[in-house]
Amino acid sequence: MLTITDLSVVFPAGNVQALSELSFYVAPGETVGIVGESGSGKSMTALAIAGLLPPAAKAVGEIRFWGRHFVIGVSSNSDWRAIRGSELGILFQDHSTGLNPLLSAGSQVSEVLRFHQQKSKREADNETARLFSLLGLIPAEVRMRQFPHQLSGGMKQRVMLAAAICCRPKLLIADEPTTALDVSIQAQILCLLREQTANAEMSLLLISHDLGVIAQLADRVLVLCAGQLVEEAAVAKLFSNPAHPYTNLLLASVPRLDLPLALNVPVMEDNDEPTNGCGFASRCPERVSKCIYNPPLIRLSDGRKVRCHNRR
Amino acid sequence: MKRQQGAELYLGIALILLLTVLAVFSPLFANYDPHQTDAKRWLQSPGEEHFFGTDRLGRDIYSRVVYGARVSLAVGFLAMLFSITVGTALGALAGYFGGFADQLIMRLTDIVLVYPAMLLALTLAAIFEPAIWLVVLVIGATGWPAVARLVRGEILRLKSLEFAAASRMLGASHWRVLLIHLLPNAFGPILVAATVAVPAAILTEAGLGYFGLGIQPPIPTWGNMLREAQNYIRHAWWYATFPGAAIFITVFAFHLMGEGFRQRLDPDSQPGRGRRAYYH
Amino acid sequence: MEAILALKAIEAVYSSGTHRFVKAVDGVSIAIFAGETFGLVGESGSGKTTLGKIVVGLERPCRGSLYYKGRRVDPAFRREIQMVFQDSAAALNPRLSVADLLEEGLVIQKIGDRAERMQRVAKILADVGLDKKMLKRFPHQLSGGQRQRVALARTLVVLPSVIVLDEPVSALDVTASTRLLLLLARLKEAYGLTYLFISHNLAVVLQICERVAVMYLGKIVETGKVETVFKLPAHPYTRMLLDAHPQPDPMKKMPFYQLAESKILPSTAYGCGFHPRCPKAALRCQSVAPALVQKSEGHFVACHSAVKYSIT
Amino acid sequence: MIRLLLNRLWQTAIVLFGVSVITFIIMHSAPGHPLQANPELRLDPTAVERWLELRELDEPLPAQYIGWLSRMFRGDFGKSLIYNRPVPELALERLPATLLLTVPAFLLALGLAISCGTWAALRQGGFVDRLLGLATLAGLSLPSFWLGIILMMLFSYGYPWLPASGMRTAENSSVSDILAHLVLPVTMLVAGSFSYYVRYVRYTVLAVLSQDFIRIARARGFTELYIVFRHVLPNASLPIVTVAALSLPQLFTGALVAEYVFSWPGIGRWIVTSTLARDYPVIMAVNLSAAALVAFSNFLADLLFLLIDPRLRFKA
Repeated sequence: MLTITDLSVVFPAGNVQALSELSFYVAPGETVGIVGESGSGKSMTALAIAGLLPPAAKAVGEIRFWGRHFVIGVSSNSDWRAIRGSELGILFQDHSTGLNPLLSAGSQVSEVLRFHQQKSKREADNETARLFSLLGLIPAEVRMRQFPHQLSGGMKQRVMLAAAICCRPKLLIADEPTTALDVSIQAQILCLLREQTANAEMSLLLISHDLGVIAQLADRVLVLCAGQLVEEAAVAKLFSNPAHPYTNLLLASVPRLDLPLALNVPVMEDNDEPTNGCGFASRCPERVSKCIYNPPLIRLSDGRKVRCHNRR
Repeated sequence: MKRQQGAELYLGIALILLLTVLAVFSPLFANYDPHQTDAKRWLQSPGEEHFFGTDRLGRDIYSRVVYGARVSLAVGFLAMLFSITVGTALGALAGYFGGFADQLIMRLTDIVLVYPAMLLALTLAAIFEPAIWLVVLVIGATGWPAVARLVRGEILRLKSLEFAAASRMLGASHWRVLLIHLLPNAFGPILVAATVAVPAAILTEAGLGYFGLGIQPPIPTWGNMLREAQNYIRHAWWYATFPGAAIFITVFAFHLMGEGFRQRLDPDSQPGRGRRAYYH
Repeated sequence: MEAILALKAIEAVYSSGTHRFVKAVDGVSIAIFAGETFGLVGESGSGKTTLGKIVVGLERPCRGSLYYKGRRVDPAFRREIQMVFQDSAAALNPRLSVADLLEEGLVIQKIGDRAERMQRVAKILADVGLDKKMLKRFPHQLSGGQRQRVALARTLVVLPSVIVLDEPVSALDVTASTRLLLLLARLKEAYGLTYLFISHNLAVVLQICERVAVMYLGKIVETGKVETVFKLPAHPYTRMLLDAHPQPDPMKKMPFYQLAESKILPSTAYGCGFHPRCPKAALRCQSVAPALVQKSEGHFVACHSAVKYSIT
Repeated sequence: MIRLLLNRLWQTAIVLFGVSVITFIIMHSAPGHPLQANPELRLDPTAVERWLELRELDEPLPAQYIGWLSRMFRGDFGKSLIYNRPVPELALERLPATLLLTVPAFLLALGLAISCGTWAALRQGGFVDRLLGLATLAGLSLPSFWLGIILMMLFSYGYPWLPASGMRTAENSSVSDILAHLVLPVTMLVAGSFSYYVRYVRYTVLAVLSQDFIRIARARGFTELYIVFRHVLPNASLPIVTVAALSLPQLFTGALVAEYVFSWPGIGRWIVTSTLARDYPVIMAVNLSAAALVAFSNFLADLLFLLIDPRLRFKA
C-alpha cells in the first residue's frame, strides 16, 4: 500500500545525513512502528512521506502510495496535497501548539471535512460531532464550541486525532503522538489509535522513541540508528530475540516494571565524529575491525532484516 | 544565488568608521572654513571649487556638511548612551525584582511612551535654551522607555530559565545572578537596541534643527542647514540635497549595522536561513 | 533512624486564571532518611515539582515546616540541599564554559584558591564520567546526557547531602537515561548522598528508588517501599498508573482504557480528589476526604476502600 | 475579562495622571518670564496679563496644579497668546484638514504594509523579500522633512506637476485640486510609516508561519491561499493591531512635519508655529491632549484585542 524506496535526506548546511537509503513498506491494515533515539531520522521519515520536508533538506527517493507515485524533489506540492489530509492523515506530537488558538475545536475538524469532501457546514458539523463522541470528547456539542486553551492536553490531542482521521485516511502517520502526555492520557490515546486502526481498516505508521508504546501497538518494527535501518522484524521476534546489538542495547536500557535494570548495559562513550562505517560502531560492544565499513542490510532465514557484520 | 552573509554588518560598520573619522578630523577633510562667508560667491552651484556649492552667505556647503557630522554623531552617541544606560538599569531592576519597583518603572515608561517624542522634544527645546547637552538629554529622555521594556522582557524570560535558580541555590546573591547570569545573556538585544537608538537620535536632532530648535547657528548642523535651505529650494537644488543626503547615509549606515547584528542574533527571522518557517 | 529531611504538613497555593486558588501542595508530610533514594511520582499538576522546589527553597510554602537533620529550618537556599532540573539546556548559563559553570559554586562559597578549585572541578568532572576536554566547551556543544552530567557535577562541587532530582532523565534518550541512572547510583555511594527523585515514569522510579510517594492533586495518596507499592498497590490511582504504563513487551498488552475524561476537580472540593475518575468510588468518597493511614508496615494509603479492606 | 479590562482602565488612568503632572512640571520649569524671553513677539498686553494671572505664581505648586487641572477638566484650555481665542476652538478649525491628510496616509501605509509584508514573509528569502528588506531600511533612514523637500523640488519645481504647498489653490477649488495637493504630503507620510509597518508585518507573519498549527494545517492538505487567509492572517492581526495603535505617536509626529513642510493648514503646522512662537497655552493643551489621545487609543487597541482573541475573552 505504501512503499518507500531508497529514501535519503541530507542537510547540506550542517553536513548531516539524516536518512540514508531507507526502504520499507506498510501493508493495508498493518501497524508499522519506527523506533530510534533522537537524531536517528524517525521524524524525517514521516515528513518525507507527507512531502513536508524542510527546504534546507536535500532528499531523494520514491514513494508509492495507493497507486500514486511520488518522486521526492520532483513531485510538486500540489501532488502531495491531493493525498494529505484526505488519504493520508498525520498526527504530530505538538498537541499544545498544534491547534489554531483563534478557532473553536469543532471548526478545526469540520474545516478539514468541508475542504476535502465539499460538505456543507451542517454535514461537516454533524460528522465532527459523531467523531468527537467516538473519541470521548463529550459532550460533543460543548467540546466543539470550546477553544484550544479551554481543553486539556489529552483533549487537544484527541481533537488533532479527529482532524487527522475525519476523512477516513488509508494511512495514518503518528509521530510521537503521546510523548508530551501523562501516562493515563497516553494510555487513552494509544487505545484510541488501536481501536481506530482496527475498526476503520486504517494502516498506521507509528513513530516513537518509547519501546513500550511500540510494543503495545505495532505489528512490525523498524529500528533506525543514525539514519539507517538496522533491523526490521515482527514485533514479537524483535522484543524476544533482537538481532542487532543496537536493538539489544535499546531493549536492555528501557526501564521495566517487571525486571530489574540491567546493570551490565554496555556503557560506551558517544563519539561525535561522523564515520563512513556502521553508525553504531562507536558504541557497539561487539565491534570488530570491519565495522569501519558500512554493513549491508541482509535478510535472515526467519524473514527479518538486519544490518550487522556479525549476523551472517 | 547565495547571499553574502553579514554584508550589511560590514558595510554598515565601514560607513560608520568613515563617518567617525570624518567627524573627528573634520579640519583635514574640509577645504574651507565652514564659517567663512563670501558675499560675492553666494548660492553657487557645485563645481570644482565648491564640491557641494555654496549657501546663501557664500559658505562652502561641503565643509559645513563635514563639520555637521560632529554634531550629529556626538548627539547620536551621547543620547544612545543615556537611553541605553538608564533603560538597561531600570529595565533590569523592574524585570528582576518585580513587584512595586516593576509597577512604578513600567507606569513611568507608559507615561513617557504616550507622548509623541518629537512633540515632547519640540516643547522642551522651546522652553529651555537649546544647547547640545539639552538636545542629548531631551532625546535620551524620550528614548529610554523602549530600552527599559526590552530589557525587562529579556530579564523576565531569562529569569524563568532555571540557570538563574540553579545559581541562587549554590548561594549566589541577587546581584551576582543579575550581573553575571542574566544581563550578559541579554547583551544581544541590548546591542541591537543601541544600534537603533543612534540613528533615531540623529533623526530627532536633525528634525529639531530643521524646526530651528536644535543646536543653533552658526554651529553647522545638518538640521539647521536644511532649515536655511528650505527657502531656496526653488533655485538652489544643492542647498537642501547634500545635508539631507548626509543624514540619510549616516542613519542608513547605522540601520545596516543594526540589521547585521539582528541577523546574527536571530537567524530565523532572516531571509533564507535558520529554522524553516515556511515549507512545502 | 532519624530523617535527614522531613516535611510536616506542607501546603502551597498558587493562583491561576481559572481557579482562583489552587492548592498545589495540600498538607504533605514526608520523612526522607539519610542515604536513601525517595521517589515522588505523579502526573502533571500533581504538585510533585512544587514540593521539590519547596525543599530547595525555590518556592515558599504557605503552611507547614521543614526539618533538616532534626532541626527546624526556614525554607531558604542552603548549600546542603541542591536540585537538578529536567531541562538541562535551560539549567546551564549558555555563556559560561563547563569549567566556569563547575567553578561557580566554589567561587560563591569562597572555597580555595584558583588552583585548588580547578583541582576539585577536575576530580568531580572525572567522577561524573566526563572527559577533561569538556572543560572548554559551552553547554550548546554538549549532548543532552553530557549536559545533565554537568548540571549534576555543578551541584556536587559544593558537597551537598541531599539532591532533589526533578525528572532528570525524562528529556534523555533511553540509553543516555540508563547511563545517568547508573551514574546516580554510583555517585550516591561515593558522595554519601540522599536523593529526592521526582518522576512521572514509574519504571524509572522502580529501578532507582527505595521508597516512593504517589501524589495526586497535591496530596500523597499512597506511600511505602517501592516493591510493596508497585507490587501490591492499594490506591486505585496507583493501580491505574501501573496499568497505563506501556510495557516494552508485546505479550503484555495494556487493558482497554476508559475514555471519558471527567473534569478534574481542584483539591479545594470536598471528598477524595480522585473520586471523579475512580472506578471504586462510593458515595462517601464525594464528601469525606480519606486520611493517609497505615495499611501494613511502612505502607500508607489514603483511600476509603483500601482502608476498609485493611480493617476487616 | 472584566478584570483585565478594569486593570487596563486603571493603568490608563495612572498614565493620564502622570502625563498631566509631567506637562505641568514642564510648564513650570520654563526659566524666567516666558514672554519676555521673546521680545520679537508682538502680543496683546491683556493676553500677557491674563497669562501671568493664569500662572498663579503666588500659590504653592500643588494648589496651582489642582487649579490648572480643574480648569482643564472644565474644558478651559486657556487662550492662545497669538490669536487670543480659546485653544479648542482653534484646534477644531484645523482638525478636518489634519484628518484629511493623516487618515488616508495611515490606511494606505497599513494596507500596503500588510499585503507587502505578508507577501515577503511567504516568499521568505526571495527576490521581493530581499528588495523590500533593503528598501524599507532605506525608508526608515530617510529624514521625513528632507524627503518632503526633495519631493517638492522634483515634482513641484523640477517638473511642475503637483502643487508644492497648501491644501487648495483657491477658496472654492474642486475635489481634484485638493487631491492634487494631497499627493505629496501623503506620499511623504506613507514612505516613513510603511517601512516601519511592513517590517513588523513580515516579522509577525513569519512568527505565525513557524507555529506548529500552520505546519499541521499544511499536513491536512489545505492550499496555501486557504492557510494564509484562514489561519495566518487572523493570528498575525493581533500583534499588528497592537503595533498600529502604539504607532499613533509616530503618526502624530509625521503630521507635524508633513504639515510644516507642505504648509498644510492643519493642527500639526499650527502646533509647530505655536511652539516656535512659544504660545504656552497652546503648547500645554496640545501636549496634554496628544498624550491623552494616545493613551486612550492604546486602551481601545486592548479592547479590540479582547474581542479578537478567545484566550482573553474567556478568562474569568
